[in-house]
This record gives sequence, structure tokens and C-alpha cells, in this order.
Amino acid sequence: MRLPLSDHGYGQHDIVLPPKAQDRHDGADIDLSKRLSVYRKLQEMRQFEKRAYDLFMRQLVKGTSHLSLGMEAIAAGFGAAMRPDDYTFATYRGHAHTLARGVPMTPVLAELLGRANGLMGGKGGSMHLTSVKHGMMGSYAIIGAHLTIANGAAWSAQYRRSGQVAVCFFGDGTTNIGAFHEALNYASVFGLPVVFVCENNLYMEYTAIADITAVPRPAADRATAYRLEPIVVDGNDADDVYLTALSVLERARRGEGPSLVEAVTYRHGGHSRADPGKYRPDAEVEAWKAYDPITVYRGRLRRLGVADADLDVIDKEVADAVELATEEAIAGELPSPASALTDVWSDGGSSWRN
Amino acid sequence: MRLPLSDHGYGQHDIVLPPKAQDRHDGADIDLSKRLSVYRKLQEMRQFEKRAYDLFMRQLVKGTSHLSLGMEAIAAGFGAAMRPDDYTFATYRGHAHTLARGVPMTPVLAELLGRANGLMGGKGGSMHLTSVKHGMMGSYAIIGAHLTIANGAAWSAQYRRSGQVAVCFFGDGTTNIGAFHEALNYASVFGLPVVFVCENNLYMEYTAIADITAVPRPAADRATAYRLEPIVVDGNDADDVYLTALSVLERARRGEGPSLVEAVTYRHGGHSRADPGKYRPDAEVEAWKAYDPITVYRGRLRRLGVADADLDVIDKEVADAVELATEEAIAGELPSPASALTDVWSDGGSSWRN
Amino acid sequence: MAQLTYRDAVARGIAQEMRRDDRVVLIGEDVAGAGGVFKTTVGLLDEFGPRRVIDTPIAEQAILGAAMGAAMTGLRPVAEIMFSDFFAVCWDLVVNEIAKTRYMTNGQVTLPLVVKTGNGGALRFGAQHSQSIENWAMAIPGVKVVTPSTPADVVGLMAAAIRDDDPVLFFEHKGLYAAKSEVPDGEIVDSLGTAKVRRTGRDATILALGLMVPRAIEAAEHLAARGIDAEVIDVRSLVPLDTATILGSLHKTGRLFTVEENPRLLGWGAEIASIAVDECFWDLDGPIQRITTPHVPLPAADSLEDLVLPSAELVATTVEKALQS
Amino acid sequence: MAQLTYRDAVARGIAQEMRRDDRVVLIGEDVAGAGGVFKTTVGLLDEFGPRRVIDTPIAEQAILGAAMGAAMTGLRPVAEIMFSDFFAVCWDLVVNEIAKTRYMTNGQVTLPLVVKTGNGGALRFGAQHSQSIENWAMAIPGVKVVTPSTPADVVGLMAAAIRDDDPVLFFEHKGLYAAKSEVPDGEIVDSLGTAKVRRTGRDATILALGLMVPRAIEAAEHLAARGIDAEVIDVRSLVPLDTATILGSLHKTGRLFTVEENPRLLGWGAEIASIAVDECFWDLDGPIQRITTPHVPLPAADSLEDLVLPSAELVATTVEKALQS
Ligand SMILES: Cc1ncc(C[n+]2csc(CCOP(=O)(O)OP(=O)(O)O)c2C)c(N)n1
Ligand SMILES: Cc1ncc(C[n+]2csc(CCOP(=O)(O)OP(=O)(O)O)c2C)c(N)n1
Ligand SMILES: [Mg+2]
Ligand SMILES: [Mg+2]
Repeated sequence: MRLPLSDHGYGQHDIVLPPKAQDRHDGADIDLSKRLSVYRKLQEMRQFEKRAYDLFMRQLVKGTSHLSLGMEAIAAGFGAAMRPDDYTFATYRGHAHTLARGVPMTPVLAELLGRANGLMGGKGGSMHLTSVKHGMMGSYAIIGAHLTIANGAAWSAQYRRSGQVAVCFFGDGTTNIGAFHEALNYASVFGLPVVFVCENNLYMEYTAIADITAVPRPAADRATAYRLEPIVVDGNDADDVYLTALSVLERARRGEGPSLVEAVTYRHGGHSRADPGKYRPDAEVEAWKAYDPITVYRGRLRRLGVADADLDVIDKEVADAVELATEEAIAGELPSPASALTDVWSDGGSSWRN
Repeated sequence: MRLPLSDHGYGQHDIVLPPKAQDRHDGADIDLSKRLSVYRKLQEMRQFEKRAYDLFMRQLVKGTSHLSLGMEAIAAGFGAAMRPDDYTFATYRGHAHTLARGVPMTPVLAELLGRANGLMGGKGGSMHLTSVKHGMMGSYAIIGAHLTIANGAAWSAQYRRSGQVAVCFFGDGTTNIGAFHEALNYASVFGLPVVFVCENNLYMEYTAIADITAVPRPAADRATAYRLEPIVVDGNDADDVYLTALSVLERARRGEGPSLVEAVTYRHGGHSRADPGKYRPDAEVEAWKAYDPITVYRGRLRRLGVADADLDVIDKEVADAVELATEEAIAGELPSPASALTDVWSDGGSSWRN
Repeated sequence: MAQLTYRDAVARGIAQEMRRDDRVVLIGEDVAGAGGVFKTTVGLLDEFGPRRVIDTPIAEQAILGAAMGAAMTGLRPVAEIMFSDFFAVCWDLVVNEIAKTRYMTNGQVTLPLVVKTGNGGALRFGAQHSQSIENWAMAIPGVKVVTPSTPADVVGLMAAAIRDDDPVLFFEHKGLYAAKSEVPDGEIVDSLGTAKVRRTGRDATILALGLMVPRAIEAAEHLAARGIDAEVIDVRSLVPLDTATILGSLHKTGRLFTVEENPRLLGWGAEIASIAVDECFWDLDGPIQRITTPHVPLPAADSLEDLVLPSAELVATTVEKALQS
Repeated sequence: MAQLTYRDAVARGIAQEMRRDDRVVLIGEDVAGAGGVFKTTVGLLDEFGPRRVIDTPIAEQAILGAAMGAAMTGLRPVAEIMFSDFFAVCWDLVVNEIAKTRYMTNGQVTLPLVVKTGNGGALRFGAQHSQSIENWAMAIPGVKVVTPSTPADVVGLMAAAIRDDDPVLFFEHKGLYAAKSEVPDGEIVDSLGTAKVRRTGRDATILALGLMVPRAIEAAEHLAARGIDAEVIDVRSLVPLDTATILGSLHKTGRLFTVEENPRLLGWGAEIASIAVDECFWDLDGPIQRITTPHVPLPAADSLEDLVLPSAELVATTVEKALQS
């Protein structure tokens, strides 16, 4: 279905609809306890992002922020498959990926609020969430750069023979910038243990990826340019993501080099706090909201015999955790003025002279 | 044939040998007068570059310089196919491409010598040859950038509906830098009348392209990533280049968008003045020197019945022209000191204050 | 005479020029359909159509390359780099290509192009989306550097930049987009390379740029209350630099202060201080002081960002202390 | 004690550190098999093998990204950017990533890496291969900036840079690669952030960097013949800046001159001049003068390049004129 320019002033492109069936991966060989932990993660991410949104509306979060609402299955699926010492590299849209590595909610929320108990003491903010001790090696807000940085962590793992893998998440729009190309060729040439995951949510900021990309599948259709397999997964089905993640992580650990995974998904809201997302055709938005990663996953668990009551318990436990995190974040002190001048250098300071 | 690291300390890669037969394009439908003009161009480029080399050895050319010896068929073939108002964008290895557009030898040689009668008055040098009135829109010495600039000229031609095409030449090593990727996607998305020509001479500076590229054909194997046809031509056979150039230029003029052509070739000498080229296996160098673009073309003309004597006349005329250019260049004045401070701005000056 | 926001003034300036010259075209990420992520190009797609107002991929090198190639072949492009921080991914096009080509070609190539960008802090966007980088550009021979501080200046300087035959980097301050003030009706064309005296005074010369201009003016009012009569100059253009106005004021007041949003080292005020101590040494009644952001990346937290950016109060106390000692 | 070229000193400094610490690795274009296009890494592949000395594609963003990611996960990479002009294609990695990450992460990430590069002119390479860009780096909080002027300093400062836990940009001057002088035997480790007085004098302080250091020393000798006793300071490190040595000398001589290869606007001397006129105003006996390349791109022709780069003679006459007036 092609929308003429007149319908929405935002270029001309086919709308992409999600799969109809939600049970395609019901039969996947994943044990129930794992699936329940994935469900819990999905809930944590969803409820956390909704709370983050509420706090913007209450003017408690300053600046901007980019939510993963509707895209949680990718972070949850990979998080469930990664080894604790693997490396995550994410973008400004990194809340879910941070939680996926087991970072507690309180410091993440406190960072959004610019508090001293924030994950980076308020100095980084929403777009730069980092927790090295959880393998969360950073959230990067300039498009493209972090793909090359992920290569470096993978190179180091290869050099140290540690068996670690670097997983780098980025968006569809990122596939058109130079650093993407440099990073993919470099990783392939040196057989680095890195997994590149394109979260294709069909839009960059306000422009449809289809309007400014030479090929229909922004990542998968570029794979062969780097001697890689084109891999496309259902980014709204955590089981599909999880199984793919297991196999590409294993491939990297076996020393067989990088992979490029395109996970097709959709964001429920706008690009960032400021954006109502009006440029997206209603039919597209509704279809994807119906094919919601949590709906999909909860439906699956019920078909597999899990009682609603048991899932409600998880939801409630997560809700309580979000409440607690909110209170702790709001109760956080403002950063000490002195902290504005610390940690430019490894000596802890910021002096440029003697 | 794979050379172990021990044979030459420069990585491990197959050596690439040229075609055996030299007559593959004897039958091409190109009239003899055109072929004779192509032969003359080949001679001009070859004798010019040899002279440039001699002048380096005589310390008359300062700085560095990058010769096209062995690669002339690409510049000659495209030059013969381009419309006078088409645009050329070249690299630091741009002497041949400049001559291909009809720029006289004297100002080119004088520019290498840093004289006032140089093509840019001595201010640009060997790596930046430019003659706007000949459609030679510049030689660019930072890898990658000029592919994006060629897009701009093509966009302008498209906007003005002028029917002009921009032709952009670059090397194999350039296919791994970010700007290549940005430029190719951008050109494809907007259907720009631009032709990208990769002069694949198998090496970047001292490193074999095969050692640091994910795919065997650095340009052609990337074409599909931009919804383009993979096109490979014999870069040492001017007729193969010429016919391909005609078709991709026509395609661009018809409004069907960009093309990416990989022309396989070899440089007879080192990367630049300073480089003896020792990193290349002898077997490879000898094979390619035997498959020399001038040998190939002269052999063809003879098989087509042109007498050696007639070709010798052309060679002699070119030799005389090179002599004259040399005298005129060496006789050139040094640039006026004042010229060091002109033409930063369109008012002709360089003042940054009032 | 109507009230206009700084944000809307950008679109007005571009539209004014696009109407009179169809060689003027606009490209950038989300500039067409969305009217720009900062809404500085609203209405341009509707009025001028998709041939002249174009959404691009996320490919800043491709954007600036397209602008440069088009400029050298007859168009007068305006390109947007969404946040000035992103100049870092296409800096090669600016410093090695756009800035040098006219000189290297001995004047054969002319590049009438404008690169507009959202610059500066105070919006809590953190270290990678808040930088003031006019000083990066000032260091590069071959590009003109403009930073308007009022809606009227935005319209007039944008028009002047588009009509200029040299490459102009046009720094819009993100912290001023919402600012509103009177803008004359009809065509406005200002001139590049001119500073503006925003407040006349006898005791000290305060130079400021962009968001620092209103803060310097506010500081001058505090100072007036404390009996110090400061002159405030809106530098507006770093290249060309209006040294006549700046040094003329210093000659009058004998004291020079700069208010710079950039981090300390090699902020734009350093060059002006070095010019002043060379050419006006005997005019100086005391040290030249630069008030800048400390030499650190910008923190994200609002409380910390407010602490590091120069405030009107900091300017006032610094000048007062200096004049008392 | 042996004679060593500046070029060979680079390889010696890197080798010294690679021997003692196998976390030190080297990447760059043509650095392994070819020993570097300037032959500054000759012998390293043979001694340390292809796991530690690696030829890369032409992909400067990928090179610096690899260095950064490796540095944050336990290695101590040395990366080469062949010509400093090429920093423009990977400037984002330097200014937005490498320089800011420690601060943004509140100290969680440490980046012990060195980026070495061939900087500067006088080789007739033209506008895109001759720039002196230490000033670009000095303006960025979070990177240290070093420029040695002698072979001994190359070894010692390279060792110090590799052992330092912060990112260091190491500017080798291409015009000095062939320079030869005595270098002590055995391990040499210098310290970052220290300037060196190359010639002591009473009448004027001349600051210089890289290729300008020998020229400043030569100028001082001319001046001595003309009865002027100039002190010459090799700044060596722009960040951290040895203000103690620099301002101490100014306190003694009362006159300050900078000799900068960079184009005029916001060259490194501008910052030092602005510090001096702020902190040492009462020490100054006259104007501070900056001797720089004019604010133009570098021309290719040898006669023109010689004309625009500061010469010993220009330095001598400038200082002489200034002290006589
Ligand atoms: C180099 C660069 N250019 C532009 C931007 C502004 N920007 C931030 S997010 C974004 C859209 C990215 O789209 P995509 O890669 O699809 O990721 P998504 O936000 O959809 O997850 C843009 C253009 C940037 N941060 N960096
Ligand atoms: C961005 C950038 N990186 C590195 C260089 C240094 N350099 C100049 S030519 C060259 C090799 C280019 O190889 P290729 O593209 O194959 O062109 P060729 O010289 O073989 O014609 C390199 C690395 C440069 N000029 N620009
Ligand atoms: Mg997207
Ligand atoms: Mg090559």
C-alpha cells in the first residue's frame, strides 16, 4: 500500500505491516523458566519506560529521552542469550538495553532525573547510560561511532582469548552513515567476535527509512557487501530474537567472526520526547501496536499453560520495583557542584595546566 | 597462488594475474578514427607521466606525485566517451584524467614544478589538478570525500536538467572508507547522474586490497548494497572501458541513475614518488607489465591494419609535445609572492578582519 | 513589525532568499516533511516543493559533499547539520574540501553555500548534543562564521549568508530558538563581518556571542546598578571579524572581557585577546579576562549544566572584581 | 649514546614499550608490512608479529574506534593516523567519543591510548597534507596533546604517552623525520605536560613547537648577534600546558612571542597570549606578538610554502623590531 505525498507530508513509501500470526514461535525449544524470566524482563522494560515517560510529563526529567516502547523484545531476547561478561554497546535509545544487562532501575531512573545517585552521577544523562561492571559499555548518541568502538572491544576479547562477544545495537537509519560501512568491513576482515544488531523500526527520526535508503532491508541487504549472511528476525517476538542471538553469539565465540542481524520492529511513540510521531500512517501504527511484543509473549505463555494469575504476579512485582525505583530516584540528592569538574582525566580531575 | 607471509612481509593474499589474450575486444564496433584518437591519448598520458617521473629524478618536481603509468586505459576510455560538458572528479592520481579532458600539457607540468604558469598557479600542486573550463572539477587527496562532491555536481545537473553527467574516479582502497558508502547510497536514492569508477590496481598504498577487504571485488561486490549492477571491466583495455563508459553515461543521461564500475588494472611503479613498490610479488608485476594498456592497444591497431609507421608518427608528435611542454614549464616564472595570499575568498583576497 | 521567534526567523530568512533565487535549495535530515527537528524549516517544503527542499539519509559527509558539488556547478545550497556536534563526522568536507578548494584551484572554484546548524547548550542534551563549536570553525582558513543572537539578525544574516559567494557556517543557538522579539516587515538583508554594540558604556568592553549575548546584557544591567558602565558587543561574526568595532570600544574603555560558551582552551575570545594585547597594548588599563565554560565536556544534569555555563551573575561579579582591583 | 633520526626514534619509543607490556598493540594503514609510509614503525612487525602490529583498511573511524574499544577493555593501543589532516575524517571519534567518555561515564571508562600522526608542512605536500593541527586538539577537553621536536624527546614522550592512562594525541612533525641527533642508550621515559627551555635569555621569551623550535633557536642566535638575548622555550605539550615554565620566563623577560606553524586564527599561541595578558599583565613590558602562518591554506609550490611558513629570519626581525620600538 503506497501513500501519496498528500496523505502525510513525509515522503512516499509502502507501509510495512507486522506478521499476522503471533504463535509462530510457540513451539521453539526454550524452557519455561527461561521464558518466564524473559517475560519479566519485557515487563521491567515496558513499565520502566512508561514511568520514564510519566516523569517527563511531570517535568522531572529534563533534556530529551528516547524510549524503546514497542521494541523491548530485542533487548530482552539478546539479554537472555548473552554471557554475563559479554559487552553491550547501545545508542541514545538505550534504557532497555541497560536493564537487559541487569543494571538496577534506581540508578538508571536517577540518571534521567540528573541526580547524584544516577548511574553516572548525572553527568551522562539518558543518552549515555553506562555500567561497565554489568558489561554495559555505553550508550552513544552520535550515529555510527559506536559500531567502530564495539569492534575494539571485540578485538580486545579476541586478543585476550577471553571468549567474550561484543553486541552492538543501532537503528535502521544508522545503516546509511559511513561509520557503519567502515565498522562492518573491519569486523569481517579481522573476524572479530562482534554481533551487529540493527533495530529496524522503519523510521530514522521523522523520515521513513524507505525514503532514503537504496535497498528495502537497510541492514540485511548490505550483509553480502561484507561477506556476511543476511539475517532478518521478528523484532517483536522475543523467542525469535533469543534463538537467533544464541546462534550468532556462539558463532562469534567459535571464532567464526561477526554477524549482522536485522530485527524488524516499531516504536509505539515518537522518536524522542518532543515528537508526537504524526508522520506515521495510522494504519501502520495501529497494526504494530496490536502486534506488541508483550501481547505476543504473554499470549504465548498462556497458550503454553501459564495462568494469567501467575503472570499478573510478575507484573505486580515489577510494578512495585518501578515504584520503589521512582521513590529512590526522586529522593536522590542533586550532584555535588564539585562533580562537574571531576573525571576528565584518569587522575580524577580536569586540570589542563600546572 | 598464495604467498606465505615469509615471502613478502606484506600480508597474505592471492596474486591476481591479467587476462592472457589481448585481442578480446578487437572486434568491438568502434571506428578507426576514434581508436586512433584513443591511442594518441594513451601515448600522451604515458609519455607525460614518464616525463613527470624524470623531472622528479632531476629534483625539479618537489613534494610528492602519484603516476598513472599502467593505468592509462581507464582515463583514455572514459575521456573518449564523455561529453565536453560532463564533469570529472579525480584523486591525487589525476594527471591522466586531467589530460583526458583536453587540458594542455604545459600548465599541468608547470603545476608539478610549482610555476606561475601552472594550472593553478602553483598553489594546488600535483595532487589537486583542476581545470573547471575543461570540466575537470578537481583532484582530491583525502580518500573518499570527492565521491560525495561528485554527487553534488550530478544533483546540480539533474536540477538544471542539463544532461551533464559527473564521473568520479577513485581507487580500490577507497571502497572501505565511510564516504564511499554514504556517497553510493545517496546517489542511488536520488537517482543522480553520476558514474563511480573504481580503478582497482590491487593495492592501496603498500597493502594489498585483498588483505583488508571483506570481499574479493572491492567495488563490484558492494554494488547490490546500493541497488546497482555489479560491473567489472578490463582496466587495461581502453576499448572495453570505452564501451562500458558509453553505456553507463547514456544510462545516467536517460535519468536512470548512477552506476558503479570496477576497472581492474595495475600500476607499473610504486604508489608515489617515494615508493619502489617492493611489496608486490615479482610474478605479479611482470605479468601486468606485459599486459600493458599501450601494448594491448597498439597490438590491436596493428591487427586492424594500421601500419607501425603511422603509429610511430603519433608517438613522435606526442614526444615533441612533451618536449615543448617541458621547456615551457621549466621556463615558467616562480609564482608571485602576492599570490600566496589571494583567492581564499571570492573577493580575491584572504583578509579575515576589517 | 511583528513578533517572531528565533526559530521562525530561520525559516523566514531562507524563504525570503528561495523566493528571489531558484538556485537556492535546502537539504538535510528531516528538514522537508518534518520542517526540521527544531522546526526551523517549517513551511518550506509546502512552498517550494520536493525538488528544492529535500530530506536526506543520515549521512553528513554526503550532505556537505552534495552541497559543495552543487555550489561549484551553479546552485546556492543551504545544508543543515542538525546539531553542530555532528560537524565532527563531516569535518573533512568542511576543513579539507569546502574551505580549501577555492585557494587550491587559484580561484577557479567558487562555493556559494551555507551550512546551518543547531549549536550550543542549556537544553540538558548532554556532552554530545550541546557543544558550542564556532571556535573549531574560526581556526579554519576559508569558511565564514556567523552566530546571530536575535530573530531580526537571524533573518538578515541568513539572507546575507545565502547571497555571499563564499561558504558560510551559520550557527543557530538552540537555547535561543524559543526567544521572541520584533522583526521588521519586508525584505531584510544584513551584512556579514559586522559586530553590533548592544549597550554602550565607558568603563569596560564585554564581548559575547549567541546565548551569551542576553546574559552579557543582563550582567551589564547588574553592573550599572553597581555603578559600572559596561559596553556590550554582540560579536555576531567571527570570520570576518569586526576588529574595528571591537578594538574601537577597547580603546574607549581600556578593559576587555569575553563571555564564551565554549570550553576554555582556544575559545574564540583567545584570538581576540591575542589581537588586543598585540595591537592595543597601550590602551589596556588592566588584564583581559575571559569568562568561559571550564575546560570540560558539558554535563547532562540541569544543575551541573547551569553551573558550568557562564551566567549573567558570573559575568557581573568577574567584571566588578576586575575593575575594583 | 647514539645518533638517531626522529623517524627511527618513533619506532624505538614504541618498541621500548611493546617489550615491557604486551597490552600495547599498534594499528594503522601500512604500519606493519611497510613499516609505515614515513618509516616510523620499521621493524615492529618482525619483532612483535602480526597479532600486535596490524595493517588496517583505509578507514580512520574504524581505526580510532578499534583503539578506543580496545583501550576500554584492557589493551593499550597505539593507532596511527597517517597524516594529521586525516583527523578530519575521524574527528568524531576524537572529540565526541574518546575525549568525552570518561567524563560522561563519571570515571567508569579509562582510555589508555595513543594516536600518533604525521603533522606539519615544509614538504611541499600541499593544502591537504601539510597542516599543523595541534590547535584543533587543544580546543577539545579530554585529550592530551604532545609535539616533540627532537629524537630524544620523541622516545621519551612516546613512552610517557603510552604509559599514561589518558588518551594522548602524539604529533610527529613530518619536516623533522630526517633530523638526527644524540639519543641516550637504554630506557627513556619523559613526562607529559612539561616544556623545555632550549636557550636561556633575559630580553624576550620565544615559544615554539615542533618544526618551529629549531627555527626559533636559529632566530635567537641571529638576535644574539644583534645584541638581543632571547629565551627559547619548546612548549612540547599543549595539554597539559606547562604554564609555570612559560609564565616564569615571561616574568623574567617581560616580552612574549609565539612561533606557530598553524594558520593565524586560534593557533595555540592565542590561548597562551590570553593567559599571559590575564595573569601576567603587570609583567608585560610591551605587546605580545604571534608569528604564525598567515590565515590561508598551505600552497603547494616550494617558493610559496617557504614564504608563508614562519622562518628564522622572520622571527628574528619581528622580535628585534618589537624590542627596539
Ligand atoms: C551523526 C549523527 N547524525 C544525526 C543525528 C541525529 N539523530 C539522532 S537519532 C536519529 C535517527 C536515528 O535513526 P535510527 O538509526 O533508525 O535509530 P532509531 O532512533 O530509530 O532507534 C538522528 C538522525 C545523530 N545523533 N548523529
Ligand atoms: C582519509 C585518507 N586516509 C589515508 C590517506 C593516505 N592515502 C593516500 S593514497 C592511499 C591509498 C589509496 O589506495 P587506492 O584507493 O587503492 O588508490 P590508488 O592510490 O591505489 O590509486 C592512502 C591510504 C588519505 N589520502 N586519505
Ligand atoms: Mg529507526
Ligand atoms: Mg589502489
